[in-house]
Amino acid sequence: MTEGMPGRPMQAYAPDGASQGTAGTGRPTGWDRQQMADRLAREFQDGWIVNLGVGIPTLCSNTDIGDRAITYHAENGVIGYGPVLPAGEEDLHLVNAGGQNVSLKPGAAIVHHADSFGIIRSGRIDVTVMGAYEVSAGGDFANWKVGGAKGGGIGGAMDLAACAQRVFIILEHTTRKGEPRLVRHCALPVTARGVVKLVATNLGLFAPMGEGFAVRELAPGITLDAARAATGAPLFEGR
Amino acid sequence: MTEGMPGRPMQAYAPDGASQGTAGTGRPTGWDRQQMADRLAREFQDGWIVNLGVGIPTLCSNTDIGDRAITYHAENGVIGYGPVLPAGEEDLHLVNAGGQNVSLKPGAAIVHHADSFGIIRSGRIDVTVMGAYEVSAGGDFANWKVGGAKGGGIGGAMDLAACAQRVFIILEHTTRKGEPRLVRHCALPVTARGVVKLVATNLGLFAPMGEGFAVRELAPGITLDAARAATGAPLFEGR
Amino acid sequence: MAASKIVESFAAAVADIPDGAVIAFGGFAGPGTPYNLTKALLEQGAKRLTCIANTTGGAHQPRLPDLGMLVENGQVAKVVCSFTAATRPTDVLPFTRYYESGEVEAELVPQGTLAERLRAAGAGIPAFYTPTAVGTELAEGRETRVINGREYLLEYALPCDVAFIRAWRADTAGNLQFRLAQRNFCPLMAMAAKLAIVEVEEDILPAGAMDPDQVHLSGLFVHRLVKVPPPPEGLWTVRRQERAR
Amino acid sequence: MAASKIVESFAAAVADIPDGAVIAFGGFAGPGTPYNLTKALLEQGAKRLTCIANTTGGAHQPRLPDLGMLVENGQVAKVVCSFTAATRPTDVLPFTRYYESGEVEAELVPQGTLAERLRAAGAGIPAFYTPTAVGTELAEGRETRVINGREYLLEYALPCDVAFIRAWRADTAGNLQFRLAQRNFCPLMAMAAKLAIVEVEEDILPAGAMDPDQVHLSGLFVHRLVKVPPPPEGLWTVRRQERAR
Repeated sequence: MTEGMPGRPMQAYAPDGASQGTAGTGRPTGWDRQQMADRLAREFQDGWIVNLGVGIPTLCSNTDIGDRAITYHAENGVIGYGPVLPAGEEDLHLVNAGGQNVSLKPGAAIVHHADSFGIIRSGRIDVTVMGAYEVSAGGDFANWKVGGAKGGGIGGAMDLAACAQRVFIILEHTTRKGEPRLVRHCALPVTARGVVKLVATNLGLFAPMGEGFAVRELAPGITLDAARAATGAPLFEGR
Repeated sequence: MTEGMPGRPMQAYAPDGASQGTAGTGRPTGWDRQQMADRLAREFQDGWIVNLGVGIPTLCSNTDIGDRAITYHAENGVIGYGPVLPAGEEDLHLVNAGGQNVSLKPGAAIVHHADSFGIIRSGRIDVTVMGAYEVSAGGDFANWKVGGAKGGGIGGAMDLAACAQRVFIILEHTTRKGEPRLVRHCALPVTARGVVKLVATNLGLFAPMGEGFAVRELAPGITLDAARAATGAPLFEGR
Repeated sequence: MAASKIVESFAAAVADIPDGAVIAFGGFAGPGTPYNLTKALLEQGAKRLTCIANTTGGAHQPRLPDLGMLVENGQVAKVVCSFTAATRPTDVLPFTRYYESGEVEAELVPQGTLAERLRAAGAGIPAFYTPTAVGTELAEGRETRVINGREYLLEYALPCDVAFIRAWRADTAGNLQFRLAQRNFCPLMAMAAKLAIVEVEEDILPAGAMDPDQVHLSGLFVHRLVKVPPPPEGLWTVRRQERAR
Repeated sequence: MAASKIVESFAAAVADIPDGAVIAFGGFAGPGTPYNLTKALLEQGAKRLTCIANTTGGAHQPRLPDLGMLVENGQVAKVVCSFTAATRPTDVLPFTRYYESGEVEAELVPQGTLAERLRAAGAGIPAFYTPTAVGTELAEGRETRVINGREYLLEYALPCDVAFIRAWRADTAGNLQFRLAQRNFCPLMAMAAKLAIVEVEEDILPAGAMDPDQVHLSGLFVHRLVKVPPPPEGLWTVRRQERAR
């Protein structure tokens, strides 16, 4: 796992490019950041409009998903962007939602912020992929405010969460202290309720089912018992 | 005067290009259509954004007002248009609110209908010039529905009337039957209330004052008594 | 690969429009008007339509396919527009008779409110307040609200099933450019629609040929493109030489 | 002749901004950010400002003039933004401390709602309904309305006195073009403002040099233009070679 910062319960938002794996502990830790992103990206269907949030979700655009035509939408009005460009080749006028200098694919178009969120609110985003602090079995999630804080960082998360056709979440399965992030009810203030369809963690792929989470897939070396021990809500086998 | 169509009380909307004058009756009829437009156009101030409605108001853009910089705005999103172009020189993609093929001045820009009416509703139009059936002493006016009709023609009139900084009206002083159009209270359904600042008719220039109209100017050959006889509300001398 | 947005004929582009559909028609006094799609819909014959447009057409000669013809053809149940009658007595709208007689329903909406209701639908805004029409017959019995001392009227979004619009240029991704006054209601109607069908004046460009900064409507809102063929098959073909600025 | 919109210096462009002004700052993660105007306002010293922006800045090094510096300089009474804290723990916003301690007030607004409230102000819409934030802490105690079976939150327009924005190109009439992600909030903030001040990257063109179809913001919304000078005087000057697509 990535080294979390003390007192900051958000490894899911650690800087891009860090890699995970077995973390040198001998104990399998499952998927790394790119593998989590890859697993969700494989769910993207041909023709989808996909919005990627800051952090691990931006890694989804690195995933090779064959000849499926995916249009990546960034909240700042960039429609149809492609991979991040290396230093020296970037266009400083062109950033994605995370401020990374991306490229454009043929057929790209630019709109202003009101039109960009018009696209979001009118339900045209097939899926938004976001990081989070917590996801509940009922499909609620929290990603804008940490416990005890006066303010927070919402960005486009509430608009996307309320209006996209589907919300996919990527997060580490537990906090650095080992506390579960997949829970029965969110303890933190929620970003939206009942909207999460799929959750990728380092331990596997899960779907909120109301009373608990369905296990869609476990990462290599992760047992159901290990996943259950790390989860704050029931886990159901099968789909 | 132009030949009104029987049963149609709207000479103010007669086709463009017709001219008036003394009408061959020997009795002075005052300003013709272009003169009415000219008189109002002389009120336009340097830097104003001016919206011109269908009919006589479009003639305002023919008026020479020296070096004052006026931006003509058409409701269909054309900002900065100029004179109507003669047949053979027109651009079929470019029309003003009346469907006339106009030209563009340097600095012109195009917006869509929602942005065009955003400009209107946000109060950025310094003056809108419209035709009407009736204007009241209280500044109400009626121009969208004739008596007894089930429907009407609103177009952009209600948005403009409610939101422009000033409404100027151009109309014939009386109906073809000689009934006054400047009245104490509108008999027809109003387009907006209390918004008219100036009225140009063939008899002169008038300002609604609440209890009646102030006479700002009389057309050549028109006496105050003649104007009073043709008006359905008190006329006050002077400004 | 996503399916191509290019459709070979106007007939094919409108073939699946069902009875009862809500259709918005772009255009303002000529530019942006989907004459060819309207003609195809007249031939296709869908009935009980609700038609949204600024005007119902038919005021000028020579007459091109317009909403009024759909009314005359018995295809229309209701019209939402800013004119059910002409403002100029010299213009007589064919539609007016149908409305006055009660054969077709109409909802008369101020033009700016019409544009904003379409924009709201396309932007996921279900309702908004506007100063327009307050104090008029159109506001009678309707909900108003005083905000910062001024009275405003509550208006609802106007979503539609289908938009017929006309554009100058398109690319295969569906990105559109409108030329001059052609823009008018067109992008708003496409944004408000579940299915946006576009008649395109110029040859359709490959994706990547259009500057992303100069796209007026993202292809994300556009589903079907039909190139307007040369006359006489294509209607209101605007010759290149008429476009010189 | 109308007065020229070109102003010779950033200091002159911001000289008359009074204490207590409501100022919107364009930009999203770099592009469109009015660094030079912000620097001039730091030097000008107006106080008790209400500042509207997506973020308060200061998360990245090297740091350029930002809203957080105005806060640190004691010029800001209130901020309206979508981040009072960073989402990434590795990013620490200088502003957060001032807000947490109560020295500066903040109104936290979801980004799409922020954009729409600015757009509404510019479009003469005093209030609207949105699905965003329903069921969250932000909606507690606020007015909601069920429309077609879904609950929506009432939001009000967000007008401002001044907008600071950055554009790629301008003409003397004030027409603007933004390049790529530079557009973001910039046109909306100008439309919401009584006074829109623009820092322009390229040499200002004569009126008539810009295609009317390719104007992103009409000069009707723009009051003052200042050309960004070459470095070191000009901040965040984007070299031409970096712009090649």
